[in-house]
Amino acid sequence: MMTVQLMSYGALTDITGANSFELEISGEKISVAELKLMLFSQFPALEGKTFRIAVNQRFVSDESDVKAGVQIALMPPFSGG
Amino acid sequence: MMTVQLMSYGALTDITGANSFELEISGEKISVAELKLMLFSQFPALEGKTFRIAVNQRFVSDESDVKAGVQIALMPPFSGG
Amino acid sequence: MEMSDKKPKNIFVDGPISPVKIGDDIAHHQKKTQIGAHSIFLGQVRADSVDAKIVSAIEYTAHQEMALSIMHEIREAIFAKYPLTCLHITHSLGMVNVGEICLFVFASAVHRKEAIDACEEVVERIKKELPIWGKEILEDNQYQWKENKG
Amino acid sequence: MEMSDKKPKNIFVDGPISPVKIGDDIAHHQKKTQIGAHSIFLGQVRADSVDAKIVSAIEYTAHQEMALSIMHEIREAIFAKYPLTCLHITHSLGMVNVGEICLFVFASAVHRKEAIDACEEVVERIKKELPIWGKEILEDNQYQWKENKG
Repeated sequence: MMTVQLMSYGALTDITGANSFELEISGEKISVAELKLMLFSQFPALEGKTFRIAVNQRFVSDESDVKAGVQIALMPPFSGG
Repeated sequence: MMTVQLMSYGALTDITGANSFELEISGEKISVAELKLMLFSQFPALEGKTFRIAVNQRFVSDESDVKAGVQIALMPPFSGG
Repeated sequence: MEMSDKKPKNIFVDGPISPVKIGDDIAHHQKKTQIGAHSIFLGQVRADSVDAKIVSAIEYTAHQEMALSIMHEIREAIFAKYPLTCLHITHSLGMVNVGEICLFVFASAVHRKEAIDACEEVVERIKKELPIWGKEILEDNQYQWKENKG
Repeated sequence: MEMSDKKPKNIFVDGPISPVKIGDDIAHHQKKTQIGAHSIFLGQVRADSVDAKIVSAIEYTAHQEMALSIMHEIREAIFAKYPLTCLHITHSLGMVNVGEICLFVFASAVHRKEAIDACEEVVERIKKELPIWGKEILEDNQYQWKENKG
């Protein structure tokens, strides 16, 4: 069992309800792809959205690992400036 | 006999000595090319310089006419900004 | 040429960027007498209409740590590419009303070409690469998340 | 889009352009809420060295009437080419000391691309087309006539 911290930004906060939340995951690590499936199951509206995932402030691909204690950011397309 | 008004600008004022001066010309009109020759004879240092001539605020070519009463501007390359 | 610093600089300010601050920043560059050209970009919040409602403000949020770290990389790349004298970036967080300034990019160089090209490239990269989001505030407590166009 | 005026506008001011005036001009655009982007170019007098002597100031002269009439044509062409909200040009005449500002080009538009491209094109055309001359003042009452590089 492990806990990961998630932050959601921009339009995604309308879906996750909070900017910051935790997710409990069985096992010691999962892939980003598996994490996404968990998120889609918890927040079905996420599935249609374009967003990128950063783990500990680095953008990652679906094959990357997510381990206990990391910080995960869910980021929709940027709109600064 | 006719009189034309000349204005010189930038580095050319170092050669003509004054910003504004008059030139007396025999006849009723001359070409810009002829005017240049008169200027080179009066101010020999002008001959090596790059400059454009405007008559009544319009750039003219060597074939244009210069008539009595016009204002002639002698303009070296611009260096504004 | 001044090298960019090693540590990420803060770029964020709360609320709008004041025109007086912009004038002051320009004045502070008068002692840098090697500078021949400044190129400045200002983003101003526009009264766009969204479904017949008018935008009255944009509320900006950011992943601040990531934004500063990415901005630092952009600075390094820009200083490596262009012989700039200096480069200053300011971006608003929180509420910025229509007509107010939310982005200030200020590039200075010996010659104009470098200042102009660097300023434009920094603006493009900020819009594309910095994790910042704008929430367009409409009438009646409604809102819409802003989307940057290519 | 605002059309440019029919009569040539003055662009000349005596002496340097004050950073406070620049800040004020920016502030005055906050009520134009259709603007999304400002692009500003500032020319600053540089302490160049000429034959081991340092430039301390530039004295600007112009064929003012011709310059205003050519600037008017440039404005018309720029407004025809780019959808600008507004365009303001200020150029110094007379003495401008090192570190002070001698040229201020201020282009505003709904979107950034137009403001940036128009500002750059105006700067290039001003340098190439306006009959303005700079006399670089050196030490010991010496001087050299400035030459713009391509």
